[in-house]
Amino acid sequence: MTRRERALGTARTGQVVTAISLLALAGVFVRALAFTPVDRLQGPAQKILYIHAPVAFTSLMAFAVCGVLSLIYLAMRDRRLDRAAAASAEVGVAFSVAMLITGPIWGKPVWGTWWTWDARLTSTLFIFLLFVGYLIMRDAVIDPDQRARFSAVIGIMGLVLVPFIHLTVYLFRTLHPNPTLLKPSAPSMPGVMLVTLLSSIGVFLLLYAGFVTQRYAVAALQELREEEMLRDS
Amino acid sequence: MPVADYARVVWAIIAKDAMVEWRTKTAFLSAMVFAILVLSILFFARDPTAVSSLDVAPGALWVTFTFAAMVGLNRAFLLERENGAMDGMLLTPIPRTAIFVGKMGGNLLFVALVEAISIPLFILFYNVSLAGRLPQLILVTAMATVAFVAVGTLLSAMVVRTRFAELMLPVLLLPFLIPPVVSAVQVTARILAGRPLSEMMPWLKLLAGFDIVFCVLTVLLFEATLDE
Amino acid sequence: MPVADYARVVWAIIAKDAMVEWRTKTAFLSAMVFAILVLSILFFARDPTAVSSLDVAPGALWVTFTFAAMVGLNRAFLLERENGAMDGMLLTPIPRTAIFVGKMGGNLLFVALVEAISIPLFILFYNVSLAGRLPQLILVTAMATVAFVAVGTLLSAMVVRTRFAELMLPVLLLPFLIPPVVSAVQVTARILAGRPLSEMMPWLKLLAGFDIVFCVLTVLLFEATLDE
Amino acid sequence: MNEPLLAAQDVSRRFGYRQIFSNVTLTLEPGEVLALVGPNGAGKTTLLRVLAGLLKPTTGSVRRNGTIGLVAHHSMGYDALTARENLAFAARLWGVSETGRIDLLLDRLGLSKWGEMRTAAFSRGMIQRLAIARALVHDPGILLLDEPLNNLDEPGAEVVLQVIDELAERGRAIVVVTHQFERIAAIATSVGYLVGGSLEGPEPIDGRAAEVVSHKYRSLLAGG
Amino acid sequence: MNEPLLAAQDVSRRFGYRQIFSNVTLTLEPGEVLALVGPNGAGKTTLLRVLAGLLKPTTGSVRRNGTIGLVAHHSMGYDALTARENLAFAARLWGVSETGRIDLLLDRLGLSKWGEMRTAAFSRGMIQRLAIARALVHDPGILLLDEPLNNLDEPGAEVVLQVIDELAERGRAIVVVTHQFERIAAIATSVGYLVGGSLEGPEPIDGRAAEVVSHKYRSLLAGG
Ligand code: HEM
Ligand SMILES: Nc1ncnc2c1ncn2[C@@H]1O[C@H](COP(=O)(O)OP(=O)(O)OP(=O)(O)O)[C@@H](O)[C@H]1O
Ligand SMILES: Nc1ncnc2c1ncn2[C@@H]1O[C@H](COP(=O)(O)OP(=O)(O)OP(=O)(O)O)[C@@H](O)[C@H]1O
Ligand SMILES: [Mg+2]
Ligand SMILES: [Mg+2]
Repeated sequence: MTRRERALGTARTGQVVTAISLLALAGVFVRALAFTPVDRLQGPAQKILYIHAPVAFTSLMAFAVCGVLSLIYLAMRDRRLDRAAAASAEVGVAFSVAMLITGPIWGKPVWGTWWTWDARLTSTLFIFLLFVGYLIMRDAVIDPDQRARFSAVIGIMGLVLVPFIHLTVYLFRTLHPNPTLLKPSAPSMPGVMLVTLLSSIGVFLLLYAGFVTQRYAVAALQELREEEMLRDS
Repeated sequence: MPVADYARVVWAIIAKDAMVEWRTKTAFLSAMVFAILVLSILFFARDPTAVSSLDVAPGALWVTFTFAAMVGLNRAFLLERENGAMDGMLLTPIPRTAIFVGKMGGNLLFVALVEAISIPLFILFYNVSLAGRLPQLILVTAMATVAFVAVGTLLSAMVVRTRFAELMLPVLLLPFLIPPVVSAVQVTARILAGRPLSEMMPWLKLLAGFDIVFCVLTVLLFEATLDE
Repeated sequence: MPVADYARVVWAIIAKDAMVEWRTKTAFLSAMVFAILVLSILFFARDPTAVSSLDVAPGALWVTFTFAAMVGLNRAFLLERENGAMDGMLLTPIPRTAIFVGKMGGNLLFVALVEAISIPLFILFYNVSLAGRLPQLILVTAMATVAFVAVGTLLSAMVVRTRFAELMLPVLLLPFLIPPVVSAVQVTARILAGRPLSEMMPWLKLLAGFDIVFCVLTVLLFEATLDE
Repeated sequence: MNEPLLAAQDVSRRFGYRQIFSNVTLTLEPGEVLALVGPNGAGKTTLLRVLAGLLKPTTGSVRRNGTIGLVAHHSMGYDALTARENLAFAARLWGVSETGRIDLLLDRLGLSKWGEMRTAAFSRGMIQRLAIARALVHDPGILLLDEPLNNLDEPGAEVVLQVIDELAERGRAIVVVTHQFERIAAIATSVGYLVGGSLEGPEPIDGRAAEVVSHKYRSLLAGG
Repeated sequence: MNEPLLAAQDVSRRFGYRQIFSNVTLTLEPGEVLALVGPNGAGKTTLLRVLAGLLKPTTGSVRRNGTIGLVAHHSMGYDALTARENLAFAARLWGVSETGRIDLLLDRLGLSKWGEMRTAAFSRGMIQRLAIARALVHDPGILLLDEPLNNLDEPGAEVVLQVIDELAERGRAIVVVTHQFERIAAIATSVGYLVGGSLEGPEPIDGRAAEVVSHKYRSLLAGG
């Protein structure tokens, strides 16, 4: 199998995974809107949770994946790792945008303000900006090897920075709900809602996988095409 | 390489940077002007009937330091790029980390000088009294400065090689400034208010942790920015 | 030189600067990230128990603008110095003032871009409500920006040409930056506090006078900075 | 047509308190190619910049009856722009209509296949070629070349010599600074020696060989 | 002594997706002076940087048995420092004891009277002389020269040729990139042609004249 065929195969896998997860997403939406009770305190606005929380969780995970892949890249110097790290960062940034849009939409009715400098909001904002910086940097470096090295350095530094930002802004804590899911005691949420939320998270993780696979394949194909152009000239 | 030789090389780089800066004085004067400008903008920006100058003082001080450092960092690596001078260093048998430590030392010197001049100006402008608490202020300043100079030196080493990228240094560096600058502001506010040391401890611990982690990390990562 | 030709040349210079900037493909994004970061550093650089965010808002806005302008100005003339590109312009028969106006136009564009992005973010982050007073804010921003970009462009042009002026730039620049920036801060604070126009008039008059005098003066003086 | 294209009268230039040269007088007639020689640090570049109008002479005056094209030690280009964009910018400043001319120049200087590449990635010789193209963009009346053969390979140097010949034939005036004596006889119609702060000549060199120029130059050096 | 000073094995280098050269193999024996020729943009500077260790080869390997001295297209100096300070800085990084050596080099390269001047005010030729002095400060085992005669006047070029001879005699190895064929026979013991992305040679040139090199080069150009 040629590299081109393999890349095309990867792209197709990505498309299939994406298609499946989009279907599942529709299912989750139906369940969220029609078969999950309306929150007593917040009213229908609370429905945003089923997008907002999964999208937020997935994007943070995407950045973590990018950081870890960067670390491995520096050790092994395999171009594929760089490609995967970049794909993860890009999808993470896209999901972050979704988080940063759904959050304020939710915040306005519930908190009465679009934005507040609470610890979790702020730290996510900075992490988001850090990875926007990562993508800007990638754009500004022409040589692929140099780009990979520089990106890896920023990815690793970002990974290390996250806990520090978290600690820092925690002292400004205010409104945002504390984790209801990932905490030492049992989840504090009605069972029906919890199931909807968990399945939504599952679906978004699948969507993430689909996007990253496709993005990775596109990068591989681009590289191939440029190499072919090189050989022709 | 024996420690004495290592130190000698680091010192040679610092001395060279200091000499270049001394000859031109541009970066230093720009940083000072910027410091004065920021101190006065923030001084005049407050509504004097609502906010006392003492309350905005810690923020003013740290914003000043942060941006002055940015000016210095940017310049330090531009200098090496101008005639490809970095190549001259890379050809020699000195360890890569010595180059990093040397450049970082030069930057520290630069920022420390700007700070040393800003602090009296700040005391004058904002009419704060520091009786006996100056050592504390110097300590926290030193801790925070080391943190952001370490990260800034590494990032400017990369940014400088992406050409036309002066904006990118702030874009990449600012997220890394949040923990040290916020901690420093918090500690400074408590120092100025005469609070006990115990109230500052969590922040100081955070700062110390940041310093240790990032000093080690940046030295380790520097080499990865070089080998082309 | 006919006005149309003059405008064409000015435009060519602005377009070239914009193209160089655009080549990073990220000028806009960088400007945005930059603004957010500066605004938030200033937000966190205050003691939350003592100062409300609204009180530091005008200062934050103007520190952001000043810093952005400094970065932009610096960059714009470094570009001309790098390969002696300025010589290429000076050899052509275009009037010297057109070069100045072109460079100033490029700088204004850059700073205006950062400002256009910063203002909405500023409103969002600092939770200020500007109902109906946005035009006032834009007006004062424009007035102050023109003032310091004009002076900054002239002075940075001097830096490029003569080695001696390198020393003087920041020192000269400071006294010229303080009046427009401080006026702007004062006006902004009053706009945000919803004060009547009459309270801002003295500052606005100062700004307007400064603009007129210095735009004319810098255009006239530019030629003098060139002939060595 | 008998009006000289460029006339420098008793020109001198100082930097700070250092006198670089004084009492330089020269005229350039249409069709003249003046070779300017002199040791490193003699002031050749400085003189060229004075002739171009980029530096004011400390005393004396320069009259120019044509546009200036200058190839200097630095490229005068923008690294972030492509070769074509750099030329287009120069053309717009000179008020020259662009396309045909730029393609022609790129082709002439062997840059056609590099036209769309940012000059940041150019090799030194490619940068030099671009600088030459840039100086020619407005078909200058007076062409000033500061060591134009630097970094050029054989075919590139050949092109420069041809361009000089053509321009001279079309009544332009050219000044070439060079250290390569063996080329001078082939290029120039006159030679000026800038040694010890003053200009000896210009004097015609038609028919005389490189050795003659080189010999005179050495004797001046020894004398100064 | 029979160990080569430098050995490059199957070296290739890409920038982005452009292959600059591939399968370059060469060794430098003590006393060897290799002239490297090739058209503009062929990759000579890139190859020199790979040999110096400033660029990693994309594939292949380079072994060095000596310190590197490099004269590049850029000066590697600091404009704000004087010539002497620039050399002193280089000497300190190389761990060379300074004073005597620096005076010697300044003198050798005709910079004695400019030693205390900031290099910002240097002429191009003076900068080139300083770059050469800098490359010699630690008496390198392998000297890589990228068009070292650029901007140099006759006496300056003479000094460079002498330096090359002396170093070769003392068992150093030298690579010279140049476009001046007429000099090659006088300088070099072997020549390599970098044309069309691969290296032809190196082959000995003792006794052969410039015309031979030039002729072979032209035929390679036509063939590629
Ligand atoms: C304004 C911007 C907002 C941002 C940037 C933001 C960010 C985040 C982030 C980063 C998470 C963490 C996901 C995880 O760690 O698993 C999260 C989860 C969550 N957010 Fe927001 N949020 C915003 C607004 C809101 C608002 C207005 C509400 C509702 C009052 C809200 C409710 C929640 C809930 C309930 C979770 C799930 C908590 C959990 O189970 O861990 N968020 N959000
Ligand atoms: N950083 C870079 N990025 C991309 N391409 C580059 C880079 N540096 C050089 N190149 C390309 O590599 C090729 C070889 O460049 P190099 O400078 O090695 O040529 P050279 O043989 O030294 O030419 P010259 O005689 O003009 O100095 C050129 O085509 C150039 O465009
Ligand atoms: N900006 C300056 N300030 C002070 N001195 C200068 C400046 N520019 C040039 N000089 C001095 O003027 C003298 C002549 O310099 P110039 O560049 O004209 O020499 P040149 O004849 O072109 O030499 P080369 O052959 O090396 O290029 C030199 O000694 C140099 O030090
Ligand atoms: Mg010269
Ligand atoms: Mg080269």
